[in-house]
Amino acid sequence: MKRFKTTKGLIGIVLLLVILLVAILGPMVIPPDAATAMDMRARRAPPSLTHFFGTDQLGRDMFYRVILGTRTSLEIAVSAVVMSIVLGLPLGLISGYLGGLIDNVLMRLVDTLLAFPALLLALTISAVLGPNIQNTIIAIGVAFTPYLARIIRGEALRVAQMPYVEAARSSGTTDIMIMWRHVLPNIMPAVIVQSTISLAFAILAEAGLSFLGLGTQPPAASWGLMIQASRDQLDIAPWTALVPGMAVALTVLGLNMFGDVLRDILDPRAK
Amino acid sequence: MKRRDFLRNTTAVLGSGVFMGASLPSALFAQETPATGGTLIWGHSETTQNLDMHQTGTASSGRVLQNIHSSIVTVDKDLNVIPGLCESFEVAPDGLTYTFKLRAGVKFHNGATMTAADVKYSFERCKDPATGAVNFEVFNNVAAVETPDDLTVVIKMSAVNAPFLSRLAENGAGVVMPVDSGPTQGTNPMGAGPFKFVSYEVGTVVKMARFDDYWEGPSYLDAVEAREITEPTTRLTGLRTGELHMINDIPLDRVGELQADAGLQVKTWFPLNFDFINMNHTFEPFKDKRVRVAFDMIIDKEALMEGALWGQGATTASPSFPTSAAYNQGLKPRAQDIEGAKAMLAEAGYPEGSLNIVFKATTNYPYHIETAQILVEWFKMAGVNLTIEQLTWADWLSQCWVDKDYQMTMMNFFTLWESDFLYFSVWNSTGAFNYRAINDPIIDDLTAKARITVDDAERAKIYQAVQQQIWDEAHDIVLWFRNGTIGAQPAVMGLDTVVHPNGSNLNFHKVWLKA
Amino acid sequence: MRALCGARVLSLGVLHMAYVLNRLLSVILTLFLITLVTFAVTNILPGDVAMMIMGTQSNPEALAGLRQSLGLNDPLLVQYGHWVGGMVTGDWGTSLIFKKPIIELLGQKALASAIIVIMSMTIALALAVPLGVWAAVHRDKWQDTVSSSSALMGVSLPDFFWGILMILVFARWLGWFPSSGFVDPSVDFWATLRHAFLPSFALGLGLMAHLTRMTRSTMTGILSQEFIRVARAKGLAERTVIWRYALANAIGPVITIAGLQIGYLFGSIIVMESLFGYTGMGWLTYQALLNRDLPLIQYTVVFIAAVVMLTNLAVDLLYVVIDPRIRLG
Amino acid sequence: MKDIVTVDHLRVEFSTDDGPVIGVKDVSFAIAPGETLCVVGESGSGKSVTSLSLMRLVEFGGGTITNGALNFVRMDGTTLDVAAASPQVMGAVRGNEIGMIFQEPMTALNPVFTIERQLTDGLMLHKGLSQEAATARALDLLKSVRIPEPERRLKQYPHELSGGMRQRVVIAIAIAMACEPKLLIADEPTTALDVTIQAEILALINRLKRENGMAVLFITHDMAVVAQMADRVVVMRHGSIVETGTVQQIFENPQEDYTKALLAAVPKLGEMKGKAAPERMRLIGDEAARAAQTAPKPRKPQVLLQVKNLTTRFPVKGGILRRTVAQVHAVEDVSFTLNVGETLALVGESGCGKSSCGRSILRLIEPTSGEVWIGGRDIGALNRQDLRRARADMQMVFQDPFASLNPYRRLKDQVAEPIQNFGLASGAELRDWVLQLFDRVRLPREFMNRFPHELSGGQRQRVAIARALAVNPKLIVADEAVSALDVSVQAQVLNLMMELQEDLGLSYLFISHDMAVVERVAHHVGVMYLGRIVEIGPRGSVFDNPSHPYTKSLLSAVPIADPSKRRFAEDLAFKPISSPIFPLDHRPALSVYTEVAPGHHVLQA
Repeated sequence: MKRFKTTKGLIGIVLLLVILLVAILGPMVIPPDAATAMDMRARRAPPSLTHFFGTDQLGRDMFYRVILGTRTSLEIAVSAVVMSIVLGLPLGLISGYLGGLIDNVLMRLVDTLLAFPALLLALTISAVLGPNIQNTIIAIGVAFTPYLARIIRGEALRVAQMPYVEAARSSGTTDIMIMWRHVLPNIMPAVIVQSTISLAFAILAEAGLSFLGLGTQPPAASWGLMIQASRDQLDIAPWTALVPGMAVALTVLGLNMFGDVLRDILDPRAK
Repeated sequence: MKRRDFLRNTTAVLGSGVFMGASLPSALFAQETPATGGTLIWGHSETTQNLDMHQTGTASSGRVLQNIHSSIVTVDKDLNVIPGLCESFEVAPDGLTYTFKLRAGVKFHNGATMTAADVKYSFERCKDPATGAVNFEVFNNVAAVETPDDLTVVIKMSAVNAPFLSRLAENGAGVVMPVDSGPTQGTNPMGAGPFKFVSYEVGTVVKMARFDDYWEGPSYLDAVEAREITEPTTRLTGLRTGELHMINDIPLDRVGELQADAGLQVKTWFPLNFDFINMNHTFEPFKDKRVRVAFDMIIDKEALMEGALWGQGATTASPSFPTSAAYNQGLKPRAQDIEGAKAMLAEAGYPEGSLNIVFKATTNYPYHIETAQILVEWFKMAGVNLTIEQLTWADWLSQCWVDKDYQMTMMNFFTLWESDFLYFSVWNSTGAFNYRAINDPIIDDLTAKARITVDDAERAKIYQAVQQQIWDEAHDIVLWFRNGTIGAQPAVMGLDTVVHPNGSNLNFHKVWLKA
Repeated sequence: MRALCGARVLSLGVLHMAYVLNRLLSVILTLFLITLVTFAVTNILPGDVAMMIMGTQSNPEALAGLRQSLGLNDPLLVQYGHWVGGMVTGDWGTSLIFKKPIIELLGQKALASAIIVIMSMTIALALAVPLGVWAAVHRDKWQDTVSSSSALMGVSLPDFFWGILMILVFARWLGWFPSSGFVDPSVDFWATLRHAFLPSFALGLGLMAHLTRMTRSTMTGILSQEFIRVARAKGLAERTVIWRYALANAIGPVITIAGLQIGYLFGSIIVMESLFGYTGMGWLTYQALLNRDLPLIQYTVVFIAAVVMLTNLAVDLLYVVIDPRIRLG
Repeated sequence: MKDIVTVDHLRVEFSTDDGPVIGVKDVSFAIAPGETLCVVGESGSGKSVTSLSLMRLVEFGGGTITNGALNFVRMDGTTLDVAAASPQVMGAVRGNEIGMIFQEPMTALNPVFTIERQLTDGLMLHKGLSQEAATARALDLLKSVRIPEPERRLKQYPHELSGGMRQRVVIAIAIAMACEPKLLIADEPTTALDVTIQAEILALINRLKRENGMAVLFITHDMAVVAQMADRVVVMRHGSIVETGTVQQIFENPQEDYTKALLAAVPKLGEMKGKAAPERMRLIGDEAARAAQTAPKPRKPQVLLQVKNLTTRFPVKGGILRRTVAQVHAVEDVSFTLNVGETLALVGESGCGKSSCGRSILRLIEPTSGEVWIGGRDIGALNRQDLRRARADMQMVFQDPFASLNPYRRLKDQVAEPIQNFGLASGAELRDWVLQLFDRVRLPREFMNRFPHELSGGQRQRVAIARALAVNPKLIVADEAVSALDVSVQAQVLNLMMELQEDLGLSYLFISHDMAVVERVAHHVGVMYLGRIVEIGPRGSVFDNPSHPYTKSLLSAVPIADPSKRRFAEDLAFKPISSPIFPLDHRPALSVYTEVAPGHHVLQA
């Protein structure tokens, strides 16, 4: 079983490494123009030797676009998830560990955010702050925060009742130190798992947002934007969806497999 | 390398612009006797909103309501104003009095017979700011609507308003509603049109049924169901599976594909609208004519049309209705000359790489986004860095249209054949739609002069001069007329009659379904 | 803490009524917060409905007139007061773009959405539960990977991808289902279901991943419990042990997650409803937002929030029915 | 008589991440009808795997029987090799001819099915009974396991039953199929139960065996239970059999060192009779340590901890506004004193309030009223800051050595934490301090950099003790500190605690349910029942002369690790413990005591 798990983890790590390499090296190896260069003779050309992954509606090479889009997509997704962690972690931790009135107030706030449509949030951010990548990250990050806060609160609540927390308290550890030393490390596995899932959602969220004008601005490439652009041509040029779709799928798969391994790495018990 | 290929090839591939053309089956049976009966299921591309003809500014609602209402005057194929609900009209030589003789025995859907009182009611309702009518300014100079008898309407103007009649023939302003029907028009529209309103399920379907007492004779169809399907792929699928008889607005990139399908009819026509690229004249670089002209020179309009519209349009340098007298035949789009543009920009003080322009495009028109993306490539070659910002329709309207907070953008307008409305409101420095803040004394003079010029030929000349001035100064970069498109099952007959001469409205009065 | 457990069992009856009321109170409090936030946010949004109605025909003069007639010029506090007051008294006003009473619009659209929400959730559960159980039974084996990977596929591609795929495959190529539209169930219930199926199926695929995961992890936990060994020691067939004994315990947490997903679902139906010309709450909210129809935005947002929170409450109560350990006394 | 089960060279392997691990190496034994065979061993000895193999349930845990035969004589007289039987045949055997009881009554029943359903589904499956017949049979079964109000129980769900009743239901399920199941396997059936309930269940198993003539395979780690139940005993260790024999042979004349060590580590209730002071356990191989034990220095009694009228109640919330509608009287008017260098044991069954009492003293939970004086300070009156500082004087050791250490921190950091909290040392000084603590609790120094999971339960408990010792406390509250440990490890930890007490003059508040252990370690004993101390006094006095009825029943229920003193032949029924929840206006009577002997107080009824 372990061998199986290790192989799985290895596949995950390899996948992620390849994706990371593509994100980092892609823009160095491939001229940035390659993603936007158009060829009107070859609009929606199916995959071929000249265009490995075919072309889109403007005759742009999908292979170059998907590779040069990697970095943008990952940057957006990772930043948004990091932002949601930065916001959601303290919220959930404090709420779950301290409980009582603070918990009640914070959770009502989280409920409000949860019930508040992400669409309205995105539209407002786009309209008030303007459509660009930073604001896209804010929109996704803020939208994800309540979910994360909820999950972290649940975990913190569970950990706060563990005897080692009681032991720490009885040996005079302050609440802040208990949260830092005891609660935080023990909720990290849940945070990691949630983050890997959130990353996938964040990549796709960008696709949805570019529908509203937020997200990567064309003609720059990102997976989300490419997926969104495939919407009207799925029946005649399925590769326009499948190419970025597979990129997302592989990333998600890699993250998932890696997530399990990462949990094991972080968990001293599994060493 | 690729870019050069792109340029060469798009020009090579270009065909000639498509005028009105219906690809076959229907033409073969055009002589058949129309059959009565059947319900036409129309896949409508947009959502119908408020059903009050006066309050409706959106094309989607207008497209439907066109079948429910009749207008006092309308236009023929050549865009001449002709009588509608009136038998005749007369304009006093001083241009201050209009007299309409109404048709006798015109029935409204509620069974009432139209009288002058209904006309008076409708016009005054539209004029009243409290109604919130979109076209209320058509009646700006109207001092009084008088009804000497049941079939005569006399309109007194406080000042000459040459375009008044044409404006009445346009969307909405000239429709006649029964007295006191105003409050219910929004939910239960009623007029004297060929179809009666049956029901509207918001966002899903508008149902209309034949009005047997229609003054031009009853329609062939028993009923029309306008199903609202905004997603292009879904609409296409509905047509292909036979769930829909007809769809409007075939995505431009799919027209060729459908035309190739022998089992379907495709009808394209132009102009549906014209598009132009706007430069904000308060933005420092665009104050310099050389920059504007250089920008015009960067763009290859034919290639752009092929790229963004998939060839479904025709380039133009004039926004006038192509068959109208005012259309300046002498104007041609500036040819692409990137080196020349570079030189001109350098001369204006903007050497390569020094101009960074934000191009705001609205997601409401996907082909605007495509246009912008193609522009980015050319502008890059000319050393101008163009960045796209996508805006929702609401944001575009508030940022570009109202607040004039943009550098460069593009927009389309339904091609208005009434020149005064077009040139005065869009290019006169005091024009209501001058969102580029253009301030050109020559245009101001010309457009003012046209208003008081009675002779039609003379007026047309003035407007041609306006077009010349717009082109010379490159106030805006006029791109093209875009095609309108309809796709239909072979059984749908009389498709030629569907499109209103103004290019945007659909009327099903003479459409029929072959068994 | 251990002592408290005893207390719980004893006074369950009291606790439960109180629990329900307490939850209701917090729902109302949250709704109030949402009205505030929504009102504030909608008023920050630039642009207004008058502009949207006029479009490129709008000019300052015309806009002013239309705004007047739409009552957009009242002070904000007055508008908020009107709104909340109207909400409570049932006078929800009229949509500015559709000119229809909001209450009527919401009624129609909520019904349409309810159908696909329920249907998609049913489909998602019908797919996710067996898949998750299968994965749990073969934990850490290839079956587990296949299960989680296929569930992940559902979230790796956006909803509209699955929607369009459904349209192409089942409507265009196979012709089994209509490609679009909504039929009122009072007219033809069978047609309602046929029209709702494809969008529901596409939505279900998106929901599946999380549910599969949840089923797997819950089942994994339950399969290691002593009572499963007891069931096996009784000689029950493995089939019975897993699908009856274990699943009966796993279904509660899975349904709780399903309940939480309702909120997420109300986000995804926006795309799916437009795609299938199946106009429900998602579509209505989207139209309201795009057209800056503030009264409609405010009511749709609060309505959806209320539905989401009440659904979660209902799920919690359902849990009580499923799990006798927390049954009403 | 012919043996009903013959286990022949059983070997079980588990495939794990690190390759195959041997669960059972080589085990052979036989059970005759009507005989109770006890398999005894510490955790990891393979005793449970052996029992699961007999049911072929071991496969569901990833195990495989790789060698040996498990011959079982079926009802029709044929012999079946369980190791080679098909799943279908096993389905017919399991539950039908072999019944099994498991350790955890709380989790052994499916929480979402009624008792009736769980009893009848097997009956309907194996016997083809109709629903009515099965229900009738189920009712008979519940009666035969002596559950009160059996009709009502059928319609109830497991959570509505107490632990003891649940275990009776599990036994009913195990014996459901026939009046005489051929074999009953009981895998640690009473480990999780309170002592009085354990006594009842043991008596029940004895009666059923006697009445039905079935064979019982009894798996346990508890030598006292073995002494009470077994006809014959198999001692297992590391997957192999160490020694087999009749119960008398094993207890009176053990042959193997391991068996001797095991027996030595078990405290026998009553063996401390007449001894004034606590005494360390006799550990084989630890004779030197034992010899080193100096005679306890007579101390001048000096009060360290004084508890006066301590009361702790938990609110039961209800109503819309979450008002308190009732109260759990967890600790009710408890008073006692604890002297420097002495151990006071609080004993009682689960829910009696002994843990809450310990926590209330440390103010880990806030007491409702009462005073707690330590070294002249009223703990109850301290503010947050002072309380934090005062906690240096009083530390706690928890029951679960797995849960009381943070899995994500290195041991040295966990031990150092209290020292850092009070700013007592840092840098090299801190390191030395921690080093000394590791030496003190006899843990190798290289363990400092390890994580908790790398240690065994006993080692972890030593770390917990080191952590408690870190700030030189005067009082240690040990809450079931040795309950989760194997018996030999338990003895070692107990010895360590006693050694520390002698060396450092520590006082222990020793909270435990195990009367035999308490008898060994305590100077004074307080018996708790429903939140009150019902009897308190010097250990000898309380054990020799239990005066409160509850103390008496408690002591009578303790199994004694001596086969000559069997106590559970007849059905037993102790008075069930009532609820500690009272309405808000309930005014409990004050605790009034009668002194029956010097320092020996008994609660007046």
